Amino acid sequence: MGHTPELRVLLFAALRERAGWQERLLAAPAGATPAAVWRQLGLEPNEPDASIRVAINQQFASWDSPLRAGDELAFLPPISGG
Amino acid sequence: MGHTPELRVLLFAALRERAGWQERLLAAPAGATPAAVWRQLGLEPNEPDASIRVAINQQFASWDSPLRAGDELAFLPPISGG
Amino acid sequence: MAAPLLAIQLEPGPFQPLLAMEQWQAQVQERMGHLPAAESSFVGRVRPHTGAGEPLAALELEHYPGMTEAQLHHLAAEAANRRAVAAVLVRHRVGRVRPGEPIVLVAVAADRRGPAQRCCQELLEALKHEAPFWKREWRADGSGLWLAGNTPL
Amino acid sequence: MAAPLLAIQLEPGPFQPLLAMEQWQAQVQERMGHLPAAESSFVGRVRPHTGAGEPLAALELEHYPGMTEAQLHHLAAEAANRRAVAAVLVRHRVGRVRPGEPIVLVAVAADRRGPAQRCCQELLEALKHEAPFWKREWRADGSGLWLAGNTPL
Repeated sequence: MGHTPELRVLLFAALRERAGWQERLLAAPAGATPAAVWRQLGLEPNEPDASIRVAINQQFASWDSPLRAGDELAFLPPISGG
Repeated sequence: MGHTPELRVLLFAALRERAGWQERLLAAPAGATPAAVWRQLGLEPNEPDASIRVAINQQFASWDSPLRAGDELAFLPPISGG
Repeated sequence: MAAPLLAIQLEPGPFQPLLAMEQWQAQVQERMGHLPAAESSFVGRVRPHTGAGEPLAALELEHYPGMTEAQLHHLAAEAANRRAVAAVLVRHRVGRVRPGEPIVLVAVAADRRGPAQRCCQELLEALKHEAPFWKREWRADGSGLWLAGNTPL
Repeated sequence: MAAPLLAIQLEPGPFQPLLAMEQWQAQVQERMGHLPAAESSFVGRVRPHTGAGEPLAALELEHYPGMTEAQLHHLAAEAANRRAVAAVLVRHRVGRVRPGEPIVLVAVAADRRGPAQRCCQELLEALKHEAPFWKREWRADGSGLWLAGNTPL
């Protein structure tokens, strides 16, 4: 058993507005992944669609990357830059 | 039999320097074409290679276009613009 | 070959692309002692209407402070190295942008026109899809709509 | 759609591409009431060395007065209509051009980035091969060499 990761979770744009918050500090169970945190936070849709991306410590990451204490986890709605 | 065309012939860049002249007024035989004028003027090489282009009245034309009195005929060495 | 000069900047307010290019050219000139033979650039501006064809009051550009800048650097370095170019300029607006105002500027200097043009295009596409920016269209009635993608090529 | 605005000019002496673009943007703004969403541009400058790698003193650009201007207009109109763009700018040097100085500027404004970029590239290639210009490389020893083609892409 690992120790409980303390995470900073960020939402942006449409995701932020749908959820009604921008940033949360969170204790996640050992072995937590972005997918698990998404469900833990009750974010919608329940199964996030492929257009939503994940960043860990400001780098793109996958939904099943292992999270560590102190990580900054961000959920990113579809990008529209330029 | 057509009448004798009076032509203005122009050479540019390397062609001009090789021939030693830039512009000539010329009476060409009836039915003259740029190819015939090239030979008539003794321009070199005797059979102009494909990289040399012809313009009649400042429009690209073919080597066998019929020439008319008053035409401006130009022989253009390989283009290098831009 | 020296590492390419990367000049990347977010713009919180209106900016002038030609002025930005002038400053960048001065930087390139100072760094290299001359300006490379080929320079390709692109400016994107806000359209006067929404994707649905209604009049647009403004476009809001949200970003992820820290990650957006880092990702722009990463994308610019990647595009520059893939094409062996000498210098890259990127300016990108954030915040509220009005119709007609520039959103994005990409410029690339290289020794040949092919790499300059291709790098400029590739970097533009990359930042449209891989740099964390989000656009919201604001209409005159005060309603806003987050966009879920980019204008097609 | 209105006919595209074509701004074509030969430059007998050194010119500033950014200033030319500024003037052209003002023309486009006046004609259309706004600037299109996409603007793609290219500047070509004289390299400091000859094709053979020797130091270059200057590049001489000869043209065919009358035909060159007409052909630039023709090529610009053709490229603009093929891609449905709003405005095209071409400036091209003639005469003696020194290393580092701009030779050619092409800029294209359109409603979408794809047509703007493609038109800019196609027009640049077209004028390199279809507009009557001839380049002569002058070396420091006073010898000159007419070029028989273009730098590869």
